[in-house]
Amino acid sequence: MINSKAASIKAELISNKKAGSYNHMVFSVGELAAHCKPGNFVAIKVGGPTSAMVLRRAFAIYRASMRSDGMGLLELVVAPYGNGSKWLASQEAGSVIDVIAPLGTSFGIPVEPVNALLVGGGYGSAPLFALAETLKQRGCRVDMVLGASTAAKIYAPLEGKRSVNSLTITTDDGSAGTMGRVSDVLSQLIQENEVDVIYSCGPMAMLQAITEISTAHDVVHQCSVEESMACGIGVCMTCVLPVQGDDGVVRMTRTCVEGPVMDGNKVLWSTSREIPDGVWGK
Amino acid sequence: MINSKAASIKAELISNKKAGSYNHMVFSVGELAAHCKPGNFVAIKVGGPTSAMVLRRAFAIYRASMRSDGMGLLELVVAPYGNGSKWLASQEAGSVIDVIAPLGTSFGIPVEPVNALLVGGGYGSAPLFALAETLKQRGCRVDMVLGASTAAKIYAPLEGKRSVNSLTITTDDGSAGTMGRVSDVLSQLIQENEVDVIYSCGPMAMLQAITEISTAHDVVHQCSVEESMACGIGVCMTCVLPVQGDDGVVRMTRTCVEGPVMDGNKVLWSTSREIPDGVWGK
Amino acid sequence: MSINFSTSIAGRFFPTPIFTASGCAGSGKELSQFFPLTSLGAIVTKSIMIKPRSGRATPRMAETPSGMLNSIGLQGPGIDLFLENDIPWLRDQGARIIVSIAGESVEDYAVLARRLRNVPGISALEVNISCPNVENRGQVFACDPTTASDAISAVRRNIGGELPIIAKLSPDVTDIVSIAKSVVDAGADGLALINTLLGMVIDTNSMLPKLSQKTGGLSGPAVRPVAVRAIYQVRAALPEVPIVGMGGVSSGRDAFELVLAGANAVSIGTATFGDPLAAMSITRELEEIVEARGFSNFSDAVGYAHRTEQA
Amino acid sequence: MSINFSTSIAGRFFPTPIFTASGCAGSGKELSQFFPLTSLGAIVTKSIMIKPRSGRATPRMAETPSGMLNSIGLQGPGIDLFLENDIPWLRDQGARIIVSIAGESVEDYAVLARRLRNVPGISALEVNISCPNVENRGQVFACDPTTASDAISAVRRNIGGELPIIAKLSPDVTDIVSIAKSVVDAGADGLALINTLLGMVIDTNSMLPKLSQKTGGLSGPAVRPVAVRAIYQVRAALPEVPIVGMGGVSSGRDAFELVLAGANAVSIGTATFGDPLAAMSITRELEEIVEARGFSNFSDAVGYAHRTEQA
Ligand SMILES: Cc1cc2nc3c(=O)[nH]c(=O)nc-3n(C[C@H](O)[C@H](O)[C@H](O)COP(=O)(O)OP(=O)(O)OC[C@H]3O[C@@H](n4cnc5c(N)ncnc54)[C@H](O)[C@@H]3O)c2cc1C
Ligand SMILES: Cc1cc2nc3c(=O)[nH]c(=O)nc-3n(C[C@H](O)[C@H](O)[C@H](O)COP(=O)(O)OP(=O)(O)OC[C@H]3O[C@@H](n4cnc5c(N)ncnc54)[C@H](O)[C@@H]3O)c2cc1C
Ligand SMILES: Cc1cc2nc3c(=O)[nH]c(=O)nc-3n(C[C@H](O)[C@H](O)[C@H](O)COP(=O)(O)O)c2cc1C
Ligand SMILES: Cc1cc2nc3c(=O)[nH]c(=O)nc-3n(C[C@H](O)[C@H](O)[C@H](O)COP(=O)(O)O)c2cc1C
Ligand code: FES
Ligand code: FES
Repeated sequence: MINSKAASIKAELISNKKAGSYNHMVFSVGELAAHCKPGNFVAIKVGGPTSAMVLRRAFAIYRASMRSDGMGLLELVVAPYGNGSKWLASQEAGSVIDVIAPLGTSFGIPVEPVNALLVGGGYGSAPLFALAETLKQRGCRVDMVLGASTAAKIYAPLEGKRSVNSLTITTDDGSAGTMGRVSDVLSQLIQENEVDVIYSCGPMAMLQAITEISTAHDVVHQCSVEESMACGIGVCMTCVLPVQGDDGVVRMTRTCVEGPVMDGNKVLWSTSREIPDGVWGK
Repeated sequence: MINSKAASIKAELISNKKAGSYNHMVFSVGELAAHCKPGNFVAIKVGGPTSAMVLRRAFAIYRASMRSDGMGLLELVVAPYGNGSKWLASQEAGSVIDVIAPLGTSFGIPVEPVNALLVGGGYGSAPLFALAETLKQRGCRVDMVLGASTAAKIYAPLEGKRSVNSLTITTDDGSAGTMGRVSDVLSQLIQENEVDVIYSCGPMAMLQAITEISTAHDVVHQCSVEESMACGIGVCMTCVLPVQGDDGVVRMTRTCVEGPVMDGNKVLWSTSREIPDGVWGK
Repeated sequence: MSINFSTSIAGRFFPTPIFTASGCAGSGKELSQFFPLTSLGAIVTKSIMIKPRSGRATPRMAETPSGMLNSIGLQGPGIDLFLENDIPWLRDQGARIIVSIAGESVEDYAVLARRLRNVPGISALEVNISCPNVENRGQVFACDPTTASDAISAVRRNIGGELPIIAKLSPDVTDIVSIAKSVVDAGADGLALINTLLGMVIDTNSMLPKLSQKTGGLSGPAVRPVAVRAIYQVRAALPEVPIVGMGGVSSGRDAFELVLAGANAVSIGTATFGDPLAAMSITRELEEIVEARGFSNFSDAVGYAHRTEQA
Repeated sequence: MSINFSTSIAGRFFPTPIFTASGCAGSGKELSQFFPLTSLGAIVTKSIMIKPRSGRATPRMAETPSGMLNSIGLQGPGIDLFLENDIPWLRDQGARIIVSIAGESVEDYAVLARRLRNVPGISALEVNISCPNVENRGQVFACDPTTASDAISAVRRNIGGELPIIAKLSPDVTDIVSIAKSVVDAGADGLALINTLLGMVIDTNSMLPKLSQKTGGLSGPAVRPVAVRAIYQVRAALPEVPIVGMGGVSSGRDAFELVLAGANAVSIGTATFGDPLAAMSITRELEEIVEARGFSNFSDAVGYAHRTEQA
């Protein structure tokens, strides 16, 4: 079933600031903020009343908080990429935006303190900072790896960095941190920090690479996947991935309701644009 | 051929104010303002970059002027009606709007002073005020009749009223001026003021009614027609009316290039949604 | 408001004329979080096949100007689990249920009809014949009058006398009226118009078709003029046959356009993806418009745009 | 830029692959005020008939989501005045000219072909067969393989060996590939895809069809997925036949999508109504994209989205 707290609201945009290649956007969402958990996402209507864009856009929740004055805030990190995200990033404070939140699953929080490694690619770092805070509160060790093609695409705000034990950065072009990909540095970090669980968010190819490493090291891997979504609420079946269920059967599974946070080791990653053999109903 | 001065420009919206049921909108258009004549219209792109509206909207030029500081101003009177005009009317000063101007024919100005009667329906009064000024400068007597369904839909700014010898107002509901239609008061005004030429702009049914009266009184009738236009520049053939040419032949004639100002007595008015008999090529 | 807003399709009564479109509301569970399913005229369930089905590989969708392409490929649990889980749940909600079925052979349609004939609580069967016929070179049933009527006859013969059959047609044909006539002759009690149009999007970065299956079905406001035309043509040719209209409806105005063309009810598809509450706001707006235009019975507005021809 | 941006259609050379679409640029006079016609690959003139034609009554158009409907009804001066006025003027401009013709009978097409066969300065003939055939209950030529090929054969027999024939097809058919094959067999040297889709808009105030003719042709970005699909299917089936693609192109990206699907040239229709300079900006953007994707010859990009099948 869909996130039981999900509701459709009009949210006022409170602030919209450039941060490297991204826009950091803050919305006033009232009580809803209290129900948002790290890993949840929102679905936003884009383009205004006469827009040619008929579908919402999904954005991971960067942070959600209830202020002491009772105002509920929802924060997103938006990469202005195509028509929808560019429209959103061009909105000014005071605009009223149509938001459905919170949606989807959230990161599982261990009851006992563990050693966690958080891995983000591009704007995929967004949901990891709120997660890091929660994990720290539970007494976990939190190390973080962020990767992107280039320095401006690393989203790592100051206050966010404070809540992690270590931050490793990789860029494809070497403009910040180590030159290379996040997967290049993972094995070493897992061993050094005796990692129990990996939390990840980023492009699918990155999640697949992380899964290979996590499996090799026998580490739990919770990843937030990003399949393109038409509805975000579980009615259209566009956002599916082959995922193994508790009964061992692999089904094409909706990532908007049974994700975006999923057990990486249960996903049948594939780049072939074909349904893998053995999937239920193939 | 299309208006030889027509050009496609980005114009800054300088001001946008409510005036009764309408918005009075001022654009900075540079040199182009010098080429705009009473009766010309402009074609405006509506809805922004991701709009589902693919066609421009036509608006009669209310006023165009070159300021002493060299700034060229273009003024429109916009009725917020459907998606396009509502979008335009909702734009704020500072917005940059895509405008093609000037387009179409203009009102013919007599070389000798004559007695002119200007008749406007709804926002159809817009182009008549600049025309009134020009006619006054040429020494004409200028009487004006404005009609609308209700008082708020009469557009008659103070400075505009100053340039006419008399102003008669009619409203369907009697909320301002005489209760009734402009056509009810025309015959009397034509006789009283010894009118030589009628200039009109408004709904097609009004123009048809005026034509009947002008024909009966043997008065010249220049009207600005409003057929729905897809291109505004003469390439699509959507905006046609059956009009008699100088050779006596009635052709389906493009009102965007051979209009919007046309000789009302040459138009075959019809409400039948059929091509009238005798039209060339029927 | 005081107008009679109910409609009937082949003798079945629906308190409002707004339905969900098959494949755009699942089996109702998710939408029930946003509104009670009883406020819909009916829920039309996602087309169900005999066996469980994985559907197509992703990417399965692409947004297009004022529309979208999909190639879900009829993912679903198969008729057994559907009857076990979805129908009882929907009955518990008190929802009016129209079950959509899809097959790959004429026999599939016959089997599905037999499985459904004695299931209580169903208002009608919608027969999705926009499916490739594996016995006929993958040609879509709905694209040929003979194969279309074969599928409908199979349902007719196996469904018994009770349940009305609504045949859902594809607009991707040269002459939709001839298909409509053939399925009505084969026993369809009503028609659903229109399914999606065949389209394709090419990703200009990868320079390959965006969907894994290359082509997909086009839906959304972009196709509304095609839906209105199809409904108008079929209503003119078959004035007595009830029509469930759909295609690009996202407002009460849009729904009213399909009603004027001849739709006795209107299904909401793609609009639900943009707004989970779309069916509710459309219901409200449509009722307002119908009343504002002076109709005291919704059914008097059905096909009203044809009145000049009748005069 | 240094890429080879030229294209050829049935042996005729065009310096750029962007054309105007028939009926969306008149005979070029108006657009020449915005840019020199020589910067177009070619101007495709409004379909001309034998006699002068008034076209349909207004309203002739309605805007739709991301598109528009038109029912101009082929208003035009007839072939005599066209040859007297438009062709010489276009020749004087140095424009490359593709003349579009339309008829109401097979004989009409034959007559038009004879009138054009010896006219100098024309690059090709585009044969618009999306017209009602008065000899066959008004059925549109392009909707049936036989009538479509009859019209094209008539042109082929009467045009002589010189002028390439481009047959323009309607997407309103069950199987566009079979129509394409039949007109190529009948002598078409190239294909133009797609003409408009049949649609309708109902005015919810008057509660009557918005267009005086009720139905009209749907064009604009809304139909682009249908155009891409049609071009892709026909290119796959007839890899050697040149295609002039059109349907909803309003940017270089859009044009590139049609090229990847298989278009050797791309015509710009409805986009010109929104922006008289559309053909120019699209030309510029397309050249940039083709170069950015690493092609040194435009023609290498044509049909590039088919490469997986070929591998
Ligand atoms: C669960 C989920 C969470 C998401 N969270 C975020 C988020 O926190 N921040 C955010 O900016 N976006 C996020 N997205 C992506 C977002 O939903 C949109 O896809 C994105 O904004 C592009 O939409 P558009 O309209 O601008 O582009 P469109 O024209 O719709 O293009 C979308 C296409 O571009 C690809 N794409 C999207 N973004 C990029 C990019 N930055 N670089 C390269 N390719 C890209 C997509 O895979 C897709 O194929 C998320 C998506 C999902 C499903
Ligand atoms: C030559 C010309 C000059 C024009 N000058 C002006 C002008 O100075 N000011 C102005 O506001 N508009 C003017 N218009 C009308 C304008 O072009 C648009 O049609 C109008 O703004 C509606 O566009 P829309 O997108 O809002 O509505 P759409 O959704 O496109 O609806 C348009 C439809 O509504 C009808 N309609 C348009 N306006 C009204 C109205 N106010 N009341 C009732 N029905 C209406 C039209 O006939 C048409 O059928 C002019 C049109 C032409 C052709
Ligand atoms: C994602 C998606 C899935 C669909 N699945 C089905 C289906 O299973 N069976 C069916 O008959 N129609 C299906 N359709 C078609 C819709 O029911 C409807 O006919 C079509 O989308 C046009 O309506 P719309 O424009 O309101 O979406 C589907 C459409 C979409 C967009
Ligand atoms: C107003 C209008 C008039 C048209 N007239 C013709 C015509 O005379 N002959 C023809 O072959 N196609 C005609 N078309 C179809 C276009 O040439 C083109 O095939 C179609 O509009 C799809 O392209 P687009 O989406 O870029 O407009 C016309 C289209 C429009 C919008
Ligand atoms: S996005 Fe619609 S089911 Fe997941
Ligand atoms: S509006 Fe296109 S020709 Fe007049």
